[in-house]
Amino acid sequence: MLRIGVYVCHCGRNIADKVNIKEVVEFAKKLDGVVVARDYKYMCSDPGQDLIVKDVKEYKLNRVVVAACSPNLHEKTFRNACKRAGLNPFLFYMANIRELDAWVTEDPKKATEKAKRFIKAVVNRVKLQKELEVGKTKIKSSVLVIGGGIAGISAALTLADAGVHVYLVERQPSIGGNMAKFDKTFPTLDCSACILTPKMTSVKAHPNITLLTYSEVAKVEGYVGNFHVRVIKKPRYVREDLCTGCYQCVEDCLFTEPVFPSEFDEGIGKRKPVHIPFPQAVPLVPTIDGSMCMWLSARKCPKYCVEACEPNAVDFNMGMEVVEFDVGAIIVATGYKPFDPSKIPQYGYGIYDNVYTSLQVERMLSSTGPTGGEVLLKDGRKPERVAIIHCVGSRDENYNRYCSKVCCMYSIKLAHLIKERSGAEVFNFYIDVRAAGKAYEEFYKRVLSEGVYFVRGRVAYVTDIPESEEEEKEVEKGRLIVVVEDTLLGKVRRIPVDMVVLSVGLEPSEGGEYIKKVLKLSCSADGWFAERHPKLAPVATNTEGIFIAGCAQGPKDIPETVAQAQAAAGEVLSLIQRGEIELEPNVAYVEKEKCTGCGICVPLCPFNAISLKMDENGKLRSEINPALCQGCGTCVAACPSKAINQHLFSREEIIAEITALVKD
Amino acid sequence: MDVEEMLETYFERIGEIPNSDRFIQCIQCGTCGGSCPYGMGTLFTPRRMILAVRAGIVDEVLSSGAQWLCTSCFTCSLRCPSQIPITDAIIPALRELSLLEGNPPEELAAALMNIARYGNSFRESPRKRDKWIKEVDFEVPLISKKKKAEYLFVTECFGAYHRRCKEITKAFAKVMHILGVDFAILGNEERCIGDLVRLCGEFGLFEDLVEKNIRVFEKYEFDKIVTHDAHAYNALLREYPKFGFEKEVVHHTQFLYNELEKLKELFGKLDYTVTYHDSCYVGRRNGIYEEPREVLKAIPGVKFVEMRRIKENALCCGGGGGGVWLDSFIKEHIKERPAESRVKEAASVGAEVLVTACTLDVPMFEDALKVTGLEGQLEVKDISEIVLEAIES
Amino acid sequence: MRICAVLRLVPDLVEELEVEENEVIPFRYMPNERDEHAVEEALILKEKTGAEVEVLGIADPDNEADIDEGLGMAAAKGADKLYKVILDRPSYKRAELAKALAEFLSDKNYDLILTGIQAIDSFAGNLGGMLAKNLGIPYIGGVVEVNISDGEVVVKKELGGGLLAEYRLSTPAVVSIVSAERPLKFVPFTKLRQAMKKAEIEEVELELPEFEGIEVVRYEVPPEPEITLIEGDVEEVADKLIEALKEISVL
Amino acid sequence: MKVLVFGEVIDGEVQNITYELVACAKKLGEPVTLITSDADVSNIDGRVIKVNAGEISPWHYRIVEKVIEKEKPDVILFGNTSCGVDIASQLSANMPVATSAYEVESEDGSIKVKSLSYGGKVIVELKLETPAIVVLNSGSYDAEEGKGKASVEELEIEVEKDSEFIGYIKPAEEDVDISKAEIVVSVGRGIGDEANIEMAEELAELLGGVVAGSRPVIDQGWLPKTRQVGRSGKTVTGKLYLALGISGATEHVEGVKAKNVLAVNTDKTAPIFRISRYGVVADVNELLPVLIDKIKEIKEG
Repeated sequence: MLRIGVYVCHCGRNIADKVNIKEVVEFAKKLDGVVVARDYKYMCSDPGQDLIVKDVKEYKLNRVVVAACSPNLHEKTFRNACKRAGLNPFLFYMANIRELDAWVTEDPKKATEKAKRFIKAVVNRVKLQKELEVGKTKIKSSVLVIGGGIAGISAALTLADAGVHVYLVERQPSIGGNMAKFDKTFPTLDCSACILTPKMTSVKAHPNITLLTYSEVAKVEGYVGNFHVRVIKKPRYVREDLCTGCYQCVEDCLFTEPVFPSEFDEGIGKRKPVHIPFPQAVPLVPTIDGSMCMWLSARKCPKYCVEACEPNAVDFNMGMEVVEFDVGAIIVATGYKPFDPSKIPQYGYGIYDNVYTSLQVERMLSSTGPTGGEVLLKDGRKPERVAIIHCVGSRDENYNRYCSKVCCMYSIKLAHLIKERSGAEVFNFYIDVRAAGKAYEEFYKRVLSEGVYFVRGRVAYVTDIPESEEEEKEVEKGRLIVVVEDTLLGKVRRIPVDMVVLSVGLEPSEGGEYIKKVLKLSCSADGWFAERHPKLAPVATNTEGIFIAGCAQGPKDIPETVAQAQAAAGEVLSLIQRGEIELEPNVAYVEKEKCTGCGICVPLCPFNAISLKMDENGKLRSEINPALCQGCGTCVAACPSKAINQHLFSREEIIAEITALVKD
Repeated sequence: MDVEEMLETYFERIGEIPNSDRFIQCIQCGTCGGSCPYGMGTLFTPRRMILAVRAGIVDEVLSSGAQWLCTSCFTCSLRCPSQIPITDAIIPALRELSLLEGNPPEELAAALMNIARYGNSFRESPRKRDKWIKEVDFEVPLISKKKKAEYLFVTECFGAYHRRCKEITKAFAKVMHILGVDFAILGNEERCIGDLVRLCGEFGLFEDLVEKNIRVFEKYEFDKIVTHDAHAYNALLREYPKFGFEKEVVHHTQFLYNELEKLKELFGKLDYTVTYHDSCYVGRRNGIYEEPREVLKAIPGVKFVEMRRIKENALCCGGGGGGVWLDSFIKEHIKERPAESRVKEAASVGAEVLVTACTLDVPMFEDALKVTGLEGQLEVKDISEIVLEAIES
Repeated sequence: MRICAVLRLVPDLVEELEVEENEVIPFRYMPNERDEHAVEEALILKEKTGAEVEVLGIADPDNEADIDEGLGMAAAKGADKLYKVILDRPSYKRAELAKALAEFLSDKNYDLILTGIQAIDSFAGNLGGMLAKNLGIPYIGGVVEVNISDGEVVVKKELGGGLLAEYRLSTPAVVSIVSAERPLKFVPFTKLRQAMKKAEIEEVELELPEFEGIEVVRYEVPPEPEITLIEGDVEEVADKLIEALKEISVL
Repeated sequence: MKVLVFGEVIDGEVQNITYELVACAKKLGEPVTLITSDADVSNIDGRVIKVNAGEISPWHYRIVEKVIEKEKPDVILFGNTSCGVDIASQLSANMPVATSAYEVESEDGSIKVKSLSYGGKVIVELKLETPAIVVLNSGSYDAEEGKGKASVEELEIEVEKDSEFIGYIKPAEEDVDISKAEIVVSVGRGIGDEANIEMAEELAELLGGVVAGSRPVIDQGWLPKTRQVGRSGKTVTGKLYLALGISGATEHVEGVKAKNVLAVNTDKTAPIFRISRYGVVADVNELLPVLIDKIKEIKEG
């Protein structure tokens, strides 16, 4: 005998303004199997929940339907209420009459009718629901952190300090990420290296951290609490365990001068095939670039480096190395890459010598950079006039529609530093100055008072084609002309400058793109990793046990990155501390007798939860690992022999729901 | 009209043009104003036009005349970070208001009236549209006689009537003739395709032209349209489908590129240094950048040099958007015509021939040669003329 | 104040004219440009004084339909009333038209009648003055600006070489316009079509009286002037050039 | 045949057209010239009737009517001018008339007139019964032949006035309207440089015309914008368009509607020659000084 209770929520006025609650309740009362129907202003509130608990006991309800908001918000709440009342929480279901109805339906009459339909549908399906049990699994206490920038470093150190073992994997030869390239940081003008280097060395020295640089996460299997990770270490041809970081191999290289563009110096500095990207690198071990090394690429070198190395660390026999381990949780901190401004041809990057990206200028400003901290033009002169163009590749539907958030502040910082180092007049071209952060506005004011010009207008183009005699003289001096509509002046201006700095925006890093595929994580339309909830679960992802930190989630500055990294570490700790976790029971399962072993479902599963296994009769059958299954339903829909079904979303339940929706 | 009515008319019009809802997303960055070849000459850059319309002072924009400065070069639209259809919607709709007020610049008004009356802006008899075919030494087939052809060659008004542009028409027709292409022209049944009419905000006339042209097109059997007129190409490609016309449209640069293997066998040697001007509605608007370059580079003996402002960044000739009919109006607002800056640029990179692919370009640039005194040093030719020369050399 | 503007049709010279000895056959007709200026000036006066403007479109059975667009244009620009006057036969003799029109207008009580100073096909008289004479009211032609105050009309008349003269006339009067004070107002296509659809046109049939004493003997096409090339050394060329200037009576 | 000429006086000056009319009248028969304003009329050839009725006004047609009654002419000649047409058109309401005439002959007691009509595309030959009015285009007859010694009769004729002359409005000096000029000397890019404009101006003065230019010249700022001929400038319609160093782009030619086009260009194939009556193949800058000297000689001699 089914005894169903229906509870209609007003959600304050959110639902009640559009849906005639009274009418809906009366309607619900008349539905087959319904013994009680009620409404309440806030069903999710304590008194609302109590109402359900009381009714379950009093009316001996064996099914509960709540018509309110999206289950994403309050399914848990009401399941718990059912549990308190002694009812298996999976005998409950929600009808969403807020997001799917009241908020999107103009006509109150139609909204009311829609609400009735939804409730009828859910009542119909709840009848078929069965009691389900929640499974549990143990959590491994080690953690994988992907990405060795400031986010990864911060997360790793926080976890390691708490006694958790961390595997920190970094693609590049050294950790440090983009922050290591900066000279100073806004708004305090702290020396970037000074604050980052101690953290980097701590990572290296920490007993709880296994540092894997020049490495890629190749494969991750398993599920929350039980991930199995495979990492590939690329050969750097110098053994980390033996190398002392003496630089002798670099000095003695066949290439007596650095001739290859340095990645770390954003192409403006040069390096040798054997190189340490920067003096503070961690590990301080050279890497030999196989494509440039005359021995590795052509076997044409007397191998001076091998000769030079006293500890015999140079080892050309090194190959790929696979490292495997298990972790309970993963933090993705793959960071960002700067926007490539050559996509915007009118700014002249790659066409004119003295058009640079902001990161290139950061390298110039760095005392360990290619110019030793001087801002110089291509021909070695000091610039007298410099333009800094904001929002390059940001806030632009043609490239990236989002604001990259940090460019305003770093552009202001660069303006200050350029002026300080070169004495040049600096023009900042901006659309809006976004200086929202602690002490940011003050910093903006300070730089303004230093005499940096701010022109409100997005630069239209940079050219060396003069339009007047005066301009001709400027161009002869090697200057470029920045053309902008000064929107405050209401006038198009042509401003000659020696150097143009493009404040490029931030884009998801290539490593991030790669990890996205390895971990099957979802991303926003812009390519950044999607958090589970923008406000309430900002470091969690939709995959249990995987967290995100730093710019992998979206553009951020250093303080925010560090805060988020530490928050992610906190979440991980909270997970690990539990020791075990409950698993959602809405997983798919195979009805063995129907499965033909066709295998269609196997590659479709986004979570690698399905495998083909030989059964006792020697037939191939699909098998779903309930711990891996996230209940997405892809396999259920795809199975040609209808052998896969899903708890809480069985075919019967769904058909019952749809039937009630479409049939009068 | 009072301002209220103007605003209503304005929004109604832009509402009909795709993506105009982005109008309200303008972040006032000024990219448009800076990008505009006439941005220095006006207070009302597109940005300020949008701002003024939003503020309800559309009348002030109109009385400034700024709406007539647009050459529809499409640079602002391409660069606009909010992707606002400035060239296709914001400006033409403002121009429409001026037209409704009855006081567009005189030259333009005359051109529009001529098009309405004679189907061409030249105040020439529609019955003389095919006169050029009597000036060539081969037969140019009329579709009314042939009934069926692979290509319908649309000559458009400049190509049919303008003394200089007619030479381009003849050259291209001859190239097709030599290649043995199955083509025909509409002759006197052709009338203005109307892209400039649309860009000038005379939407009613444009629609009338479109309907009449489609009716003529439907009379005959042909596979695709080929045209050397960049604006005709644009309108047939982008606007006519909205009225139900869905034939393939090929610009003559694409045609020449597609026939390049055959052409290579015919090419003799030329001894020129040439540069190529990306016409707005071939390049920037419709993305044809490489085809004409490939054709030019394939001609033996031709030395190809690039100017600084190329492809997306190419400078407009100033003829588009009705610029050909607004010359004196525009000249009042600017120091130097873009065409003048352009021919100087071409000369400065050592080109002897400035090659274009839009009929408007040639007269605009040839005029500029006279003004800049570069006559004799630089020649302006359409790509089909160079191709024909290479074949005949 | 009630103003009437006369709008005649003339052959569209953009198109070829077929010229036979006893006949000129136009390919099509269009409104006479000077008359369009008269209509424009009438509408300017409407703006200035709030006068009522009525437009008289004149056609004959050969070109009856061609006047519609001109009348539509006038309506789109704000004319209050439109007449379509259809003459019983085509005639080149303006005196005939002037007589017939005068009769038609005699009881209409217009304060001002505006016509174009002339039509491109007139070789047998100019309408304005004849009309005034027939109506027995003052006339002035060659006018480029009209102002009205207190029942008096003050006009600016063009005398050539940039010289203007001002005259005062009492009303009713006939004024022939050379050009309106401002360029013809542009009427967009849609607006014109709407106006043509909406416009109420009163059709009037007029019988032309006979007027004797003028007769076309023949029409002919002037011989195509052929270019005479002058070449040679500078002295020679200059002499020949002077001869040429003499031939076209410039020297 | 008795011919009454309506002589025009503007601002105290007998207009050139008057002499042309007299020249025509002399060819037809015996001229009588009527002058209705005060002016020195002593060099009009033949009989002159002078009625001082103030500045020329449309109502002067009533004076003409009275004189016709008195003189009974066979033909009354008017100039195809602003004032001439005013009077002729009122008179012609009841009298045969030919307008836009350029040739008048008498034939068997009637008048044979040739008119240029349909925008100059058709010559119309008309036969008028006398008395008839002929409105003659200026430039049709040689003014010099109308000059001579006048025998002046002063008359007083009272007629009704229905309009009142207020005054003349003289054009501002700098505003030469090239579209109204009979003789236009126009310079193009072939003129070389600005200094040569002076020569063109000198020539224009000698010919009694004005200087205009094509777009490149205007753009250089060598001449004001008001002097531009072509689509984006003005249309010239006078007797002579002398194109110096102008190649004749479509946009330019659109503005050239003068009766005679005379082009000077080094390039024999220049399109300007296609609309020219005379094509002079020469370098403008070489030709101009020689030409100017020769014309000066003629004028002085």
